[in-house]
Amino acid sequence: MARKTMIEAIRDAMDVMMGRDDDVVVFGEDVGFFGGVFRATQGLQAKYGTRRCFDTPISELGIVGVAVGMAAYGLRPCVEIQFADYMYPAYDQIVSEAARLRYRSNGQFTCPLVVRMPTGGGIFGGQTHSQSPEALFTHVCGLKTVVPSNPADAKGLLIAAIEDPDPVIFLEPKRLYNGPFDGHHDRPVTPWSNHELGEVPEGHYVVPLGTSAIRREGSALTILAYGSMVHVAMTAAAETGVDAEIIDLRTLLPLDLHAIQASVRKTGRCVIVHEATLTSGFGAELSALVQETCFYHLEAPVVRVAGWDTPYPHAQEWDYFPGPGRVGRALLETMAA
Amino acid sequence: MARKTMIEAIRDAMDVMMGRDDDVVVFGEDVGFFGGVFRATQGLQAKYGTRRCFDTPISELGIVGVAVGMAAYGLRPCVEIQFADYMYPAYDQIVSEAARLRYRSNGQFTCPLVVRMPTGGGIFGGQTHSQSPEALFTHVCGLKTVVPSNPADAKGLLIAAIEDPDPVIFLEPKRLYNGPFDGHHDRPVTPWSNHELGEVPEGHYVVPLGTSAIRREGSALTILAYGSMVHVAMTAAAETGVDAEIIDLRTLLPLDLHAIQASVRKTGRCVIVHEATLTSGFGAELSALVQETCFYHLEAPVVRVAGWDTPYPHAQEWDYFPGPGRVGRALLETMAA
Amino acid sequence: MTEYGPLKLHVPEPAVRPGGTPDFASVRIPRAGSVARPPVDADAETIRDLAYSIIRVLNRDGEAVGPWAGLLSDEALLAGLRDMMTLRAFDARMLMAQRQGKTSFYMQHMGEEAVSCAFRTALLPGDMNFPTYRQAGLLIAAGHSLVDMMCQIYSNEKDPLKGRQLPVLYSSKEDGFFSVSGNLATQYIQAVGWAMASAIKGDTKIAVAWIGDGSTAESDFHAALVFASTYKAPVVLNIVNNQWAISTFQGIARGGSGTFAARGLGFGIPALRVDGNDYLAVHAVACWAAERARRNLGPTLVEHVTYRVGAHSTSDDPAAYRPKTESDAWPLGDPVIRLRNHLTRRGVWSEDRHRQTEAEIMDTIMAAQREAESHGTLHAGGRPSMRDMFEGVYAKMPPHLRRQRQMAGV
Amino acid sequence: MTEYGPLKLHVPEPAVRPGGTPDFASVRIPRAGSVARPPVDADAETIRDLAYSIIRVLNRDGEAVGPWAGLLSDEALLAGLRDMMTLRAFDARMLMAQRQGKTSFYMQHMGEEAVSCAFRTALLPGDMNFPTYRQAGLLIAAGHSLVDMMCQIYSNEKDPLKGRQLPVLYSSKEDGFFSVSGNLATQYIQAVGWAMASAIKGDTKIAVAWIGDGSTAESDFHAALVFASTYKAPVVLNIVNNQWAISTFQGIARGGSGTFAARGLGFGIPALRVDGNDYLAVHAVACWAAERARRNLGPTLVEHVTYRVGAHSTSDDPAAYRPKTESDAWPLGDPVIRLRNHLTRRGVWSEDRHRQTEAEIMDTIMAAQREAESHGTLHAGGRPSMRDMFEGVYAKMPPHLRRQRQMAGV
Ligand SMILES: Cc1ncc(C[n+]2csc(CCOP(=O)(O)OP(=O)(O)O)c2C)c(N)n1
Ligand SMILES: Cc1ncc(C[n+]2csc(CCOP(=O)(O)OP(=O)(O)O)c2C)c(N)n1
Ligand SMILES: [Mg+2]
Ligand SMILES: [Mg+2]
Repeated sequence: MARKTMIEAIRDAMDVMMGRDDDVVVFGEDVGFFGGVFRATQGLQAKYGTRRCFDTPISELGIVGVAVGMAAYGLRPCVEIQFADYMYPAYDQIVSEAARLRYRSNGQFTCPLVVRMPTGGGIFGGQTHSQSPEALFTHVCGLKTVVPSNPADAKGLLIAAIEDPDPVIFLEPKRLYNGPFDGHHDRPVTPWSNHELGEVPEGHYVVPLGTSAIRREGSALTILAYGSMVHVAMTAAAETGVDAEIIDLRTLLPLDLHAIQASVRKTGRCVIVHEATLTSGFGAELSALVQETCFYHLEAPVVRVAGWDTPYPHAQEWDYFPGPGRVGRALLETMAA
Repeated sequence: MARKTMIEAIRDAMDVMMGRDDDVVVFGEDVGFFGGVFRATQGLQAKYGTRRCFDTPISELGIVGVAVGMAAYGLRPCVEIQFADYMYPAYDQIVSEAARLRYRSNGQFTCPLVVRMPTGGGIFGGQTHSQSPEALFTHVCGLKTVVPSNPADAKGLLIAAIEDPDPVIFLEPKRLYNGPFDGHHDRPVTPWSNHELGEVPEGHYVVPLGTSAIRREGSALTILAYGSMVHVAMTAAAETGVDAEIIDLRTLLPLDLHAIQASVRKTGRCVIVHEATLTSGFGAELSALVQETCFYHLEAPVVRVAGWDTPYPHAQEWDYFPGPGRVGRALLETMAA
Repeated sequence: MTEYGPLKLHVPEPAVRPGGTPDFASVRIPRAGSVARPPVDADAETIRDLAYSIIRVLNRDGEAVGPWAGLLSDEALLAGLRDMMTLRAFDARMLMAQRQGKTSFYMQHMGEEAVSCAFRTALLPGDMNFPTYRQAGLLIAAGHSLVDMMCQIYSNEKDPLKGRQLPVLYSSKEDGFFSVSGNLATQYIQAVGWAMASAIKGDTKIAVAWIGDGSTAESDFHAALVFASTYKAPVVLNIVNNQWAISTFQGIARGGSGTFAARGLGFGIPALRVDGNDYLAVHAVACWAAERARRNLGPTLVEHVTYRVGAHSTSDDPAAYRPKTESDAWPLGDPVIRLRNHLTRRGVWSEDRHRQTEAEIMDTIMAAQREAESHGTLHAGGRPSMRDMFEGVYAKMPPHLRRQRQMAGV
Repeated sequence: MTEYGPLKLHVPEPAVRPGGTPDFASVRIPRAGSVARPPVDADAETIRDLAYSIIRVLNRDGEAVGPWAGLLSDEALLAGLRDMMTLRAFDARMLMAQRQGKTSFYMQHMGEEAVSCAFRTALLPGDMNFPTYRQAGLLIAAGHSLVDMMCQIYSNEKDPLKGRQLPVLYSSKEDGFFSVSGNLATQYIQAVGWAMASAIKGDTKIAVAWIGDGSTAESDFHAALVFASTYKAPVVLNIVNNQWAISTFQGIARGGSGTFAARGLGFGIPALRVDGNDYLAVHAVACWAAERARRNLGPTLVEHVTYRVGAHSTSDDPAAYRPKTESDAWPLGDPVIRLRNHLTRRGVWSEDRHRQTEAEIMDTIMAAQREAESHGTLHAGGRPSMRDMFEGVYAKMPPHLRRQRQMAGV
């Protein structure tokens, strides 16, 4: 085992799978020779050749469109969209094609495809390098949606995604690439090498899609979070002293509803945190599910803390980002309710 | 006043606005000479000329993309996407451009644009002529989303949408074009000429965006619905005898939260109905909001009745459509809870 | 600077509208046999003129002439005629079935039968078509089960797609027919990806993409040309220009370019136009383009010039947007009659044989229809189950769908 | 059928990679003055060769030659040189400001200054550019306030865009500069729509669209060509081919076509290539294309052949993907030096004047910078408010946003 950054873990997952399975191919904008703008694919072209890892024209539609065709052929493409903010041109191919191919052809054609994309803010990327569009995928039946929060999970989940027989949207919180950023932007970030979840097993292993992880056990309140918000939640719990149970969802769809239910029934309180804009965000679905399945156990309203319903601004980045301050206040209010 | 079908009411709204304002232009696939596959624009080209109403190439991206440019110029385009299922190629222009132009240019450029599209099933259109993608718009800040349930509203809302200074997504439940279809597919549908909301005022009038309407007053339970589901809900209430208050949301964003809150605080119970797939549908947002704002008044879990999380099937259309049977069961269960 | 007058929006209009007299005088039709046949490895730059002409083999007298002629045996041609006649009869029966309420929707091929029927004969086992809704000839020429096709149209209990798809949106992996999408054009770029996959694996299979004239305006068309051009994908990119896109004449999609084939020129992709109502010409061009793909020479763009004689679908009436007699005026004639005349001229066909074959085909189709209907039609008899609706969204049903299926009581 | 060998995926590669010796031998550069200048109403078919050549005015000796020369006065040329020098100095200062942590991000124009600076001079008040992030020369040549530009870059309290946008994504309705989107290519089709609107209203304003070589692969590019071709929109469609798209060489987007301009041929749109490092040539071609638009003759596609000398942005280092000295080998030289040489040759410029002007410009820019910084930089001093973050999502703030603003306590 070795400590790895999240980017290294993601690269490792692709490397392992390209080594094991000749049908795994990797491509996207700047992904080949350069190794991707975040360097997730660095070295893969040199190791596996241009046939397995290559640069594409700047057409997200084209990237996903050819990937659907390749997947139908029998390959397992794992493609990169440079920023999640640029996935919209590919949205039709994802929603109307990748997600529905198995169903509409009654299984004659399938689409084992992974679409990786960096998400979230915190790098002063402004409104077009900061988005978290997960809810636009969870509404689409036929897709699975994954958001890792640390290197160890990222590798195991990405391997599971590549091996999955159906299309998987793999969202990478870019602010976590180098460390477990908790929203305290004015403090240095611990590198992954100092974090236990930076410990990434060698070789092939899987974190099954649809399983969550409890990051902190607690009895007073349940926090549902994923991606960077897991670390924000950990910090908020520590700073407020609220004995929160923190569930890292890892996969949004399929969702580990059992774990959520068990926790909320125990604590009676629930706070949901995400970085995406509030309205119709994935938090709405979580809130509805918690309320539907734990109604008689709830002692306080289920609360959502999320990005505001504005585009992600450049200068006001830290006013927008739902950091430990805002999450902490929600914890205290929910405890007081 | 005259009785009109919903298609006639929609056409009337465009006609009124084209007559009043030379900047209103109407275009889309088959929209010009033919008058649209649902005939919503019939006669407009003959009346206002090809300069104001014309056919476009089959490119939803192009239709919305040129409309954004025209709106920035100062026109008020009201464009048609032939079926909501075909809006995905235009999604980038809607989300990344139309919705954000005012914000990112600090109001230097704006986008008074209406995108009309027929939604919903019930016409044996299969998975690509039946979708209800409203939640994909309500998650996008900068957009307004409207779903009329009858001719009188459709005209007033569409006029309000065309006059609105910001982009409006106007979703037309196609199964309502000719009558208030309630989900009883085995019975003949009352034509709008026999329905009071088929009474469409002449000339210019507005139904303000963001206002809901109570279709049935009741004290036992609140039903939140929009589009065709309003009529399904009316029927379910009548058939079960549950004294439901039925709120026709009309505008999903901005949402008339006051009316919802007032009703649910009164009844203590809430059932949400929509035709779109359940997970991450707009019902999730409604459920979350009801729970957040009425928690201490709720006597039973807020329940969602929605399309299943599968593509809209062709043969099993009536198994998929959330008709009065399914809604009625939810009413009775919620009353019993 | 000088003064400029007011600008004016140009909106293309068809030559005639309902009530007018059809006129195709502006459509330039070169003589059969007059277009050269370059070697398959010819440089795209040297054959740009093929994008502005029309490759034709059958002349007015029913003779096969010129450098693109001579590729097909009597038997192959007789089979081709039978395929086209079968497709036409199949359409007629299914159109009627739709009118009788046995299904919700149908789309016919009238006038365009040669395109898909002839193209299919240039393909090898393993090749894959990415068709639109108007290429059922690919299935018929492949000998696909008519009963299966009808069961799909009826969405009945034997529907291979379990009632999930709109009628005519067939899928047959076995017969090299990719699942048709209800969304236009999306399959065009997928075909390129499939072809790239074949090249990545070092296989020999090629892909064939299909799109309508109107749909070339969609983004996927551009993406397909970009990717095919960059990676020299072994794919044939077909455009079926049947002059109409529902109510919209082809000038709206084509704009100021002379032809749709010309779209390929900016990508360095060899682009050919072919008489789509000429079985022999379509076959010859298909072989040429497929040969390029198989020899790793890259993509070819083919515009099939034809005419949609019928309505767009059972949902529209063309009399609202074009003269009723426009199809009679179409200068490239009818593909069935033209091949029939050629076979007669070749001495292997006669009025009698034709009538007899027609009757045989009708028998076959009626028998297939009886069998299909024994498994149900859309509103009567056997139907796919509600369970089928929940299956197949994923390989393995996730918990939330299992819960929903339980709620639905199935 | 014969036996076929295994297929192979073709992936284009640049001639050299880091460590190699730069070599542009394969780039065909026609002699200055050698390309004909057709009348603006020439039929697109008759001028197809312009899509494969390069229009050039300045020759090696700094003379302006050929049919595209002679349009600009000494004064105009001197102003042009000053614009380019200003842009270059502005870039240098802002690049340094970014390195000093005064903002998050910057993108420079080094080597491409002539393209936007010269093009701007062909436009009239009311015309609208739909630029990418690499056309700040349009603002500078329009005399736009440098302070405002810097305040946008610093996202400070005087930022005209209130801190909402990434640096360099300017917007100026007044100076005909449409709000730059962070999403590539989206503005290309909007430009066509804006131009159509002008035609619908019978106005005289034209639109100018801008896109990078790499971004021509996006769908919006296709949509723009389709709509511009169909409605003959009064728009100039510019492609700035600076050879690179971040780390990706232009061969990946261009594929098998000879040039990017060639993309226009399939749409019947006149397509020209111009030496993008030649101020006079860019100006002449811009006038020609704008004239076509103003005379209702429709769209023109212009490929500006240039070279991105600097990094893509402050986020990358080109040494990782191309030889360090590649820019020195670029055969079209440096636009500032070339115009300077021409002016010297014309006898209106000197070494001294150049140095003096450089110093003046630097003074102006430093003064602007001081003023801008007095209003704050990204992490220090005045900044846009949190209220600004909630404003302007809609014309009128809807209730849910008011609630959120209250929750945020502002
Ligand atoms: C993305 C998308 N947009 C619109 C439609 C609606 N539609 C179905 S067929 C059609 C016309 C297609 O014309 P063409 O491509 O010429 O094919 P043809 O029907 O003539 O074979 C349209 C607009 C669709 N199915 N998908
Ligand atoms: C839709 C979209 N996809 C990807 C990106 C990321 N991106 C930003 S610039 C760039 C390269 C653009 O290259 P080119 O069009 O040649 O313009 P240049 O930078 O050379 O001026 C890429 C891929 C983006 N901004 N938008
Ligand atoms: Mg057509
Ligand atoms: Mg470039």
